[in-house]
Amino acid sequence: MESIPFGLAALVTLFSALRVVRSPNLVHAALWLGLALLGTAALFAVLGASFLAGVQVLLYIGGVMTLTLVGIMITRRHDGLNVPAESIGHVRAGVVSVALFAVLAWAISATPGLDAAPLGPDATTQDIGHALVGTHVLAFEVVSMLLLAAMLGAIVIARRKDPAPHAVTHLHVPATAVREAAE
Amino acid sequence: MGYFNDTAKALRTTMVNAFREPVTQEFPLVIRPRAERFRASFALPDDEHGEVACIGCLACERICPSRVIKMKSGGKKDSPVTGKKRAYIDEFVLDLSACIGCELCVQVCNSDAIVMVRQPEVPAFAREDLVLDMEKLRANAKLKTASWGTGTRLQEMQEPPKAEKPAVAKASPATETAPAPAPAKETV
Amino acid sequence: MNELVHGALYGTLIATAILSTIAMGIWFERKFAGRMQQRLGPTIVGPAGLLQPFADIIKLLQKEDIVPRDADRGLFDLAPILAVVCSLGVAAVIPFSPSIIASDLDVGVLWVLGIGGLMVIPTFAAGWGSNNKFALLGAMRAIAQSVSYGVPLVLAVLVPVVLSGSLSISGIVAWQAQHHWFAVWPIVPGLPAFVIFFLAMLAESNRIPFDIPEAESELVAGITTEYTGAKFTLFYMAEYVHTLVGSALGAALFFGGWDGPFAPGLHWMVLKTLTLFVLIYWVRWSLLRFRADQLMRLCWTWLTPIGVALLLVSAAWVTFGGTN
Amino acid sequence: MTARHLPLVDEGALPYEHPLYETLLSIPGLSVVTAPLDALLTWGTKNALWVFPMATSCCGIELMAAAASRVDLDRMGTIIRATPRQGDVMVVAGTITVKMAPRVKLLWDQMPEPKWCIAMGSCAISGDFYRDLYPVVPGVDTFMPVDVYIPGCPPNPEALMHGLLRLQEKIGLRREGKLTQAEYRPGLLDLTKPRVGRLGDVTRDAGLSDAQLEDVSDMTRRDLAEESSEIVPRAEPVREAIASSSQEIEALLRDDFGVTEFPKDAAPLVSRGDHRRLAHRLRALGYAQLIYVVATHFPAKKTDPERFEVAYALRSIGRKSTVVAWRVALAADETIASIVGVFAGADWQEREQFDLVGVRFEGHPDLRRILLPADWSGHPLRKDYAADTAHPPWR
Repeated sequence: MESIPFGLAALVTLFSALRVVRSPNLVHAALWLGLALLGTAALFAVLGASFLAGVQVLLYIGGVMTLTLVGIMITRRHDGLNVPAESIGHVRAGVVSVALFAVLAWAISATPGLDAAPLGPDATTQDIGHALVGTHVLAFEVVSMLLLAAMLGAIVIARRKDPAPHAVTHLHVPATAVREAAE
Repeated sequence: MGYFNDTAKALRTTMVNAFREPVTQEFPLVIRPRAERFRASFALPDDEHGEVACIGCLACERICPSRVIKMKSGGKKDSPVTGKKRAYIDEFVLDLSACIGCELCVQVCNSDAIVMVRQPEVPAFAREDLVLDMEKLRANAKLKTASWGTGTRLQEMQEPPKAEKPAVAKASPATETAPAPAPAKETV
Repeated sequence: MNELVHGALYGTLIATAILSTIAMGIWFERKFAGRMQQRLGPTIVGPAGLLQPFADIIKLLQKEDIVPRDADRGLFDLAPILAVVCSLGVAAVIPFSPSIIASDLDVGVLWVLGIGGLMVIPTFAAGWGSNNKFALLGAMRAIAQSVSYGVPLVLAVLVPVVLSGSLSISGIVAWQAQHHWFAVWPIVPGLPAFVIFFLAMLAESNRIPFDIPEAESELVAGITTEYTGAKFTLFYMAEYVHTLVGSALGAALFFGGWDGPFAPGLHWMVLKTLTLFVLIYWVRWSLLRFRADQLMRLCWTWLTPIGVALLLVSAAWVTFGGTN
Repeated sequence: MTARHLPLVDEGALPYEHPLYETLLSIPGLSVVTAPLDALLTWGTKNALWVFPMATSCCGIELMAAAASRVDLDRMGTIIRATPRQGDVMVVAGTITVKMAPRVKLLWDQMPEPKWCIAMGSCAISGDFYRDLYPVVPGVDTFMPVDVYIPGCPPNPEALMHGLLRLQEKIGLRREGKLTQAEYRPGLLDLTKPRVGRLGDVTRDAGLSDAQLEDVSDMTRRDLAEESSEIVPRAEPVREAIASSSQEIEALLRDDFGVTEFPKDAAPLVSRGDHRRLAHRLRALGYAQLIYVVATHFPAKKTDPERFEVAYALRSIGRKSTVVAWRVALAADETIASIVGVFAGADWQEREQFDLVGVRFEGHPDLRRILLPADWSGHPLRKDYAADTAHPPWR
């Protein structure tokens, strides 16, 4: 009974993930990515991790998606957004994907405690909170420092002055005009 | 800080307005009072004998800047009412669709035979409906209120003061001291 | 299974109630705007113009459906539906009384923020899919705007979360019913947080003074420039639904939701929601539009730091000051 | 009586040939259901007429006033939408010129059905007293259907509301299948009839086909596409120089430019070769603002051949602003040096003079027509230009 919503969500996620890769239109790809992320959130919700689902929607769709769209809007010409979707190395990519899948599957199946009873659906939020600032506080802080460093780095890169600043072009006067005016 | 003050002021203004009496006049039910000289359409009034006053002198047709007036003179006939000989018109057409309401036709009419009326024509479904023929113009004279301006009034109003010119020219102030009365403005 | 039936029943009821309220909301707005400009507003269609929104909708549904030749057909058609879905979706977790709630999610606040944040996607899809420069400019502005107002919105909403210690909206309301409304006490993080929330919500539902994506005097009709008839109706409705649901959210998070003396909870919730709704329209017909950069400056240099400070204050309140 | 002026869309005569419709019609008693439904739909259509304003001149002000508090179009559910996609009624308020007309038609075509048009004021109805002028369209009904004509110059806000009420009346009449047009009375309209037939006329001039209108818009579109990418260098702002007195200017003109005559009632004549140099010199002296470039055509007389004169005026900006002006005389086939390189503001002004008078400016970066459509023949401000020179499709 529970596997039907799960399967549906998984199908939607897979299909839209495929469209993200195959879509020739960058904007379409971005929007399909949104659906794929939403599908992931639905998977979380189906599995009872409603906090993760909420965070997924909030951060990935609300934040990452929006930033992706901003990126597309401010960097691309808007009249022709088509990019070639054909990948150059199907075979190599396929091999890498299969290998990755194998490794992940092995790692998951080898994890001990898979047979344990699932966590109750209630109180996940509080548990996560306690886990984050209690048990795993060190890891949490390390990740925070990493993110802080990344953010600082991004700011430094973004604010770096261009070595050759552009002249104010609209006031530019050709030398001949000046000479003519002075005569 | 200024922005907050202005925001508060704007909010107060609109809220105060919301409880004021609206200034709207509900048009089809209430007609806003029209000014005395408001003019929207035309009429061909009758003279004192009940005949159409226009004698077909073509003055209005000639002065019209948009050339919207066309008339056909009917020649001189004996009047059936007074028995005297006078000129008549056969046809008088005024195309309201290109009229600019400048009132020049009224102003040049010496017999006050064309006046403007204060009630507008009904917006038409076809351009032809805006062409006023004699029938419609005479009906307008009966149904609608004439505007203040008639040919004689407008001419009188715009004439230069009569007494002063001869007084200056003759240079004999003794004979004509009394200045002419100012042109009558409001006689209605 | 029982929960599912409950959710479906109440969800349908709430959606119907909201949709019929916005019909009256449109009428009310036009009357109210008229009075604020010393006009009468609709008077001719129906008694006191009450039937005006219905005439509008009947007319709009009869209009020809035009899709521009070079438009992105899929996105163009999808956008208005998504807009309505997203704006109605927020209502799912708002408690209208202790029992009237479509789905009492444990993480209701996250749901509200997430679905509310999704509103940018239909806006973008409409703007980009129309293949119209005004619509595209509107979409770009909408995205830039959503990046700016999102942060203060989240910070403001976190204040009641921290104060009540619950992520579920009905939990927050229940906490307020036992203690104080957050807009009243503790007043320092509560009331300023409500102001920030209100401003961010105006920006999220594209209402004046932050209707930058629609800016009629600059962008013709913004993202809806190319929309006709039925699809425009959906956008038009989504806008009002969003405003109404936002008001309900504000009432629930900061004004104690269904809490109130003498009358049953639903009455209080409706009263509070409609008060905020009227407030939004009062602001809409009184103020001028911000420029995009002014909005961004406001959000980043004022609302975000203040929001962070308020969050710290409320954390300190919980830690040191006790709960009442 | 010939039915010359047909209703533009006679809905009663439209063939509904869809089989579903036929089947439905054969169901007895269906009209009991459909009639109230139809009435409801008509009611909705009538009571939510959103206006798409096509306001080009003074009537537009009255249109705005009609939406304001005193008359308040919102009372009858009329609001003003800026996009044609959401308008039901296009209110054409103002003179429509030949260059504007294709745009008006384009916007009209962009409006979704069902749609209506109101011609507000004499200019929209008939072209008013400009209707014989070369650039004016003699009534918008020459190229698009008009449902209601509101006379007046301009009609007051109440008249506009009256027009909208009449439109409601017309919508109702059409639904009931009644004829809404006046009885045609031949001869009445010959008075101000434009020289081409109108869209609703059976006898409509073939010259006014949609294809031709399309051509005109295509032409202007192409015109835009060809816009020159060349950037005119902007001249350097001269701040230090102080404008000279008129004696100094006179001395300058006399000594450096060989001007001998300084007429009392006109600007001095400068030779064609010196003219650009003079502009430079004056700019360096502080005359930084170009006031006008005006060309005049003098037709051939018995004694004089045909010639042109181009007049320029500059102003020095500052507290003691002074003006200096000069003229350049040209023979019929001569060109004049453009001063766009000296004053960027001369760009459009020179284009306008080229467009209307036909003087060619040598060295202008983009000498095209600016006010008239690209396919216009002749230069209308020439004294020998015939006012009724043919311009398709209106004349």
